[in-house]
Amino acid sequence: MPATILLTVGLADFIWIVVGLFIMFTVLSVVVLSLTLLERKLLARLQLRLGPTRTGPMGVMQPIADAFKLILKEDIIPASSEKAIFWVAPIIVVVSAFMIWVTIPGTQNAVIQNLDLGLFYIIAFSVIGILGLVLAGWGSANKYGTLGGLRAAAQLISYEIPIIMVAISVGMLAQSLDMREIVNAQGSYIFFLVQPLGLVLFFIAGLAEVGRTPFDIYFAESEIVGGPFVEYSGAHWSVFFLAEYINTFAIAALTVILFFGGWSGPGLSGDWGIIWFLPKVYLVIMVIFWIRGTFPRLRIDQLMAFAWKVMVPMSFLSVVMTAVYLFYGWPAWSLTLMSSAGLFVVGYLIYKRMTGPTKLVSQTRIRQQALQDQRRAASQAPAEAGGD
Amino acid sequence: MFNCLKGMLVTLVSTMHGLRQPVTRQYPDSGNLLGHHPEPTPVKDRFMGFPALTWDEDVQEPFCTSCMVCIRQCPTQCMSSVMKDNPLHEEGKSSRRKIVDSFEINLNRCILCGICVEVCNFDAIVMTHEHEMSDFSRNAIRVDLPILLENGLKFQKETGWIPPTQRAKVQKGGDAAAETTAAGTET
Amino acid sequence: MAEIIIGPEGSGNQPGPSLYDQNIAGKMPGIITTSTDQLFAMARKSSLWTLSFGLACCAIEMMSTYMAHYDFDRFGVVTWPSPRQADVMIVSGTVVKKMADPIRLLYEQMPEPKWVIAMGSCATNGGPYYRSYSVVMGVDHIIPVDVYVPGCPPRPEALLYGILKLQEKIMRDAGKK
Amino acid sequence: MTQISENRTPDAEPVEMLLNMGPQHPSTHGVFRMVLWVDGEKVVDVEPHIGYLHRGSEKLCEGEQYHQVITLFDRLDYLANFNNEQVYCRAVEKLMGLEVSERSEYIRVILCELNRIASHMLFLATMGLDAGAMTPSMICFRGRERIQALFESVSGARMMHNYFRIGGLKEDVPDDFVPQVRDLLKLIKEDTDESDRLLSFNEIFLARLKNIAAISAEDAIDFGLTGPCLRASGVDYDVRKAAPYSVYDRFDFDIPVGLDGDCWDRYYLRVQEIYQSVRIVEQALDQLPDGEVASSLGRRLIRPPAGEVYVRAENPRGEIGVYLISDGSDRPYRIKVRPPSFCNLSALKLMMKDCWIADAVVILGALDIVLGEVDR
Amino acid sequence: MAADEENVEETQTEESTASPKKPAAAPAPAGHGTAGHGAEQPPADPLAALTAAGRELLDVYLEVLDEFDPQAGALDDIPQVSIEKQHVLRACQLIKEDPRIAAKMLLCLSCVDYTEYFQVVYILQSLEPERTLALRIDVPYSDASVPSVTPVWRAANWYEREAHDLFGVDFDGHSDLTPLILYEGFEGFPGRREFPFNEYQEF
Repeated sequence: MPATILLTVGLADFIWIVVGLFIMFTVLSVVVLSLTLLERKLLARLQLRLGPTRTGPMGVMQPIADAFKLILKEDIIPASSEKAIFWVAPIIVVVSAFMIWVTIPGTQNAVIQNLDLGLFYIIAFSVIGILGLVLAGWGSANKYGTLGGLRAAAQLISYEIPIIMVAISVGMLAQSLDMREIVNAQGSYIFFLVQPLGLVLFFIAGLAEVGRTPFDIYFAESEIVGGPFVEYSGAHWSVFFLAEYINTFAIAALTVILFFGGWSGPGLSGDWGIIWFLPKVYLVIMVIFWIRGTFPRLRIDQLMAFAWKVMVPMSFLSVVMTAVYLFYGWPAWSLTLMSSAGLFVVGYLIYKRMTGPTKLVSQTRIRQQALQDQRRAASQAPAEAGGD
Repeated sequence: MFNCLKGMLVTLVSTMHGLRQPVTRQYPDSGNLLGHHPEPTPVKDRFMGFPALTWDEDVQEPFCTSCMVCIRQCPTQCMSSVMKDNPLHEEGKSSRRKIVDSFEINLNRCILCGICVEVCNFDAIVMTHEHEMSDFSRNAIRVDLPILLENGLKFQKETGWIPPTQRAKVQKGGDAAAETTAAGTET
Repeated sequence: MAEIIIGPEGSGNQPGPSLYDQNIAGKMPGIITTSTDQLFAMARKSSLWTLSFGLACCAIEMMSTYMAHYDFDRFGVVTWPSPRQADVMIVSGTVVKKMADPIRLLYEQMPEPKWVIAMGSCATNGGPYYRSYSVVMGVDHIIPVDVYVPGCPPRPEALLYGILKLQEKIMRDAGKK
Repeated sequence: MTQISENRTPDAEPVEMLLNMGPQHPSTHGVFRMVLWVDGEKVVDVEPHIGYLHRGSEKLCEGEQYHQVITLFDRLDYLANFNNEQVYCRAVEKLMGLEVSERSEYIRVILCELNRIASHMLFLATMGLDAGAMTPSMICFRGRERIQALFESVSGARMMHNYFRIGGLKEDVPDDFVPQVRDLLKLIKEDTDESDRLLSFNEIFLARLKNIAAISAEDAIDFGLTGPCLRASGVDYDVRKAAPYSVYDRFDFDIPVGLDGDCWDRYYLRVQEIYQSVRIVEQALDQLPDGEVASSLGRRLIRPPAGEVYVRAENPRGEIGVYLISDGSDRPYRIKVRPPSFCNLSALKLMMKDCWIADAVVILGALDIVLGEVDR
Repeated sequence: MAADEENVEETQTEESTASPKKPAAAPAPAGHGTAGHGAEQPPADPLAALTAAGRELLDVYLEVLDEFDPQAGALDDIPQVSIEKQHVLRACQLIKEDPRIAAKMLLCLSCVDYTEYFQVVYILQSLEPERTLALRIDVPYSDASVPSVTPVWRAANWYEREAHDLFGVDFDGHSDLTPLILYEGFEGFPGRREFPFNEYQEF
């Protein structure tokens, strides 16, 4: 294999790829550590707590301690598990998570291997991770694990479709699937302004894709105690953990690249754009954590219904709108208008879907009020009669 | 939808609020760190920690006469004691004929119910504010007379403890003194 | 309760050095071992993940400890639902004979190195239920316990103190080697 | 376990999977075990197993003196300690024909209602956790922590108070009790409001809870459900109103009643009950008389006359009943507790008909069981 | 000093009289009609604690259960009726269905061991109007079986299983009497009076 790669890419490129992969691995590990700390600190603040404070100053060493401990932990392979699958599953998950990053650019040049079909490649690889989750659930010979794996398969594949559709519409806008081109195409206006619908769909589907609340169904702790990861311990488990955070970071980075102009921003040019890029990404991630700190979890059937009845049609609509806009060459604000209208439709659909119970509640309350009034009247009447 | 956003607003507001004031108390630390609530929650005055025996400062002996009331009334039977003749009584210094010779409480078993304090006729046992007594072995927290007295003395000093029966007398005496100063104090 | 684990004399039921620690120690050359052991112990003590596992009354105080006012997270203590990812098992409450086997199973499912905290007088030695026909007189009849937290139930501060004690023990054990 | 597997043969189509939840499971609220037969994600049948916290309290009570039994009652329903103490003390008082002073009755009511609030707050917290939301639990525990601090300043213990005595109280409340409670009530209202805004009408939460495990009033009565679970089904039955005990007849408060009998009704009813309890406490504080609180029995050993008595009270979880038989000695001859959660839990099989696995967790959470009381 | 000494003695005498002793004879079950009381007690009216409404209810109650030879009584202030155990199922159905009582709810099913016989006490509740009743049956040790009332109230299911666990009373017609709260393989019936308390052994 290496020989063929050498033949195609040449020695210098090959060395750059190896070095780049190494750099990527290091950077991503640091990012994951920072994310775990950020998550714990931010969640703590959302919950009126302090978060880790006792490991290092302000608890900054906490993720490092966690990482050390996890690596040193005994790694149990349950006797009844399919050992090969049990071993391979985390690797599949984490490799697919890392592979996405090969082509996600940090700035114009900070990318390991830019691909012309970058977006396509990313979406293709993100699906592979699902396989790992299913295998992990099944291989650990645990019923919770199996359930979690099946949930993961159902959930992730369903939400893959809106992601693809939105990505296509963005690709159409930029007339390219190359990530750098997409960012460069946002020179005059960022795509969020013309495609708010796309952003909302992409963000929701992205949340589901990385299994963040309210879509953390496949490892729901209070239901199936960790789902596919239930039997994993030590280093194996930390690999899943790593993959989860890398995916979160990837979704945030993609959101920024596709809709918020990536590293482009006023005042900075060239590779200094990373100073715009990272804060944007971290802001998106903080929104993800904020949502995590607020919402309860959906149920699997509600989740699937939401995917197929709201997300998929609306993402098709977004593609169609973009196509119409491009075909007729309308001005940019027309797409903004259309997209906003679409967003409104989404909002209305969600409202319709989700307010069913609210309506029930309000009906109940009205009936309840009537009943209580009636009761009070009944209880007062004899008292008055007695008084008379 | 609206309520979801309202919920997000609630968490955001609590964050903003929280940036100024998380409710967390930093338990073992006694300082700094963003200046938030440096001190751990203080125990309340009435807090019932682990029991200890009190020390009679006037006579320099324990209050306890080892009358076994608390031992029999303890729901978990975590105490035991031995009685002896009081040498100080023979010398005429003390009013107690009998005195505690050894006393043992298995604090691991204690359920902090306070019944022993309530039934004690001699104000000899108190619930201190001590509650952090974790240890590595099962019977390490089985305390005997010297430690009990030490804990009790610490508690007495910290809180300015007055024996409950005397407290009542002091109050009554105070009232009586305020009302009729001429009247002599009766024992 | 067929068998009772009895630890070394005089130390209650303390677990001996785990096999896993011995393996690591064996692979490392002498001088490095000491310092790395210390380092590992620091990592371990700062990241004690507990098994979320409430038995009885003490579980409520344990929950209080996790919550905002006391915030176990400050110590790096977070809770995981699966025993496979846990380091510490806080046995909080009365251990009933019917529950003894599951507890033991859970303990065995936890990966090394692992610790147990017996919280409250019931878990230590039966507490107010010492005369009951169905209560195990202390969880150390079933599994080895590292730290005993007395109280019924212990205040959250007492539990935090227990965690500090456990950290102390982890460091001490690492220094011994 | 053997008989479980015999019940279901794998010949039947579709093959159901047996899923064991508990005794250690994050959402079983202690040590409760349920065996679910699931068809994919659907729950086909459920078999609850209790007894993982059976401590033999009823038997132990026979070996304890009357005042020692209070400590055991504290630990029955460990979320409603004051309520348990109160019902036991009332049982013995009724047996002995004791009169309790006005002031101690009022203080008992205040503390019981505060304990009800604390218990309901824990319920809101765990309900949020079961549904997957973490923040409400923190907010509710903040309120609970405040109540517990008050309890500590009154009784000396955060949970196991041992404060009520047969015929009165252990000692009078501290001097600043009334202003302290008034301040506390404001904070409680704030906390409840905040948690309510955050969770109650959240659409996802509603979608998870509304129309789940709805049971009719007839079923609820037949299963002996009491407390919020019964009232959620629309039955206006609360012992505090139906057979007023203590001084509950002097307060003006409403009994919130649900209509659909589903999980959301059970949840929201408890939120409303917090406000009603706050009302009761406010009134009780206004009316709080002066007087002696200590038990007239002093330190004397308690020996009720031979006889038997059944006393009921409204606990946070439902109606608790104490059936006490005395033979004239210093220890009770038999104490039988009618635990509210025990009956509420026995209807689990009915409630979990045709639900999803995720619902099973929520249904159990909405029942608000306390295993210490179920198993005793 | 004398006061202290006195105190000691006082407590000790108090204690000595308070020493735990098992009742030589079981206390007379309060519900056994007029003649059921022990000789040492003054022949008080067992219905004394009943209110007027309670007496009224008791009359209705007796009338409903007329065919089973009921014996009137009172559980403190709760009207109570004792019947023979074989009629209990039919009686319960009557109590539940008769509109004059309509005890729709089974509050409590308690089993009491009087060392010579068991008593099973059903405490029942009707909601509209709010009234509480008690039904009591005697069960001899030799033949400890009672007809199950699960067909009447489903709430009885777990209560009966529990009583079966703790007292060894069989409930005929109960669908599933597997141990509910005790583990499988537990020997003896811990609820019974003769079941000993554990003696604690320090480790």
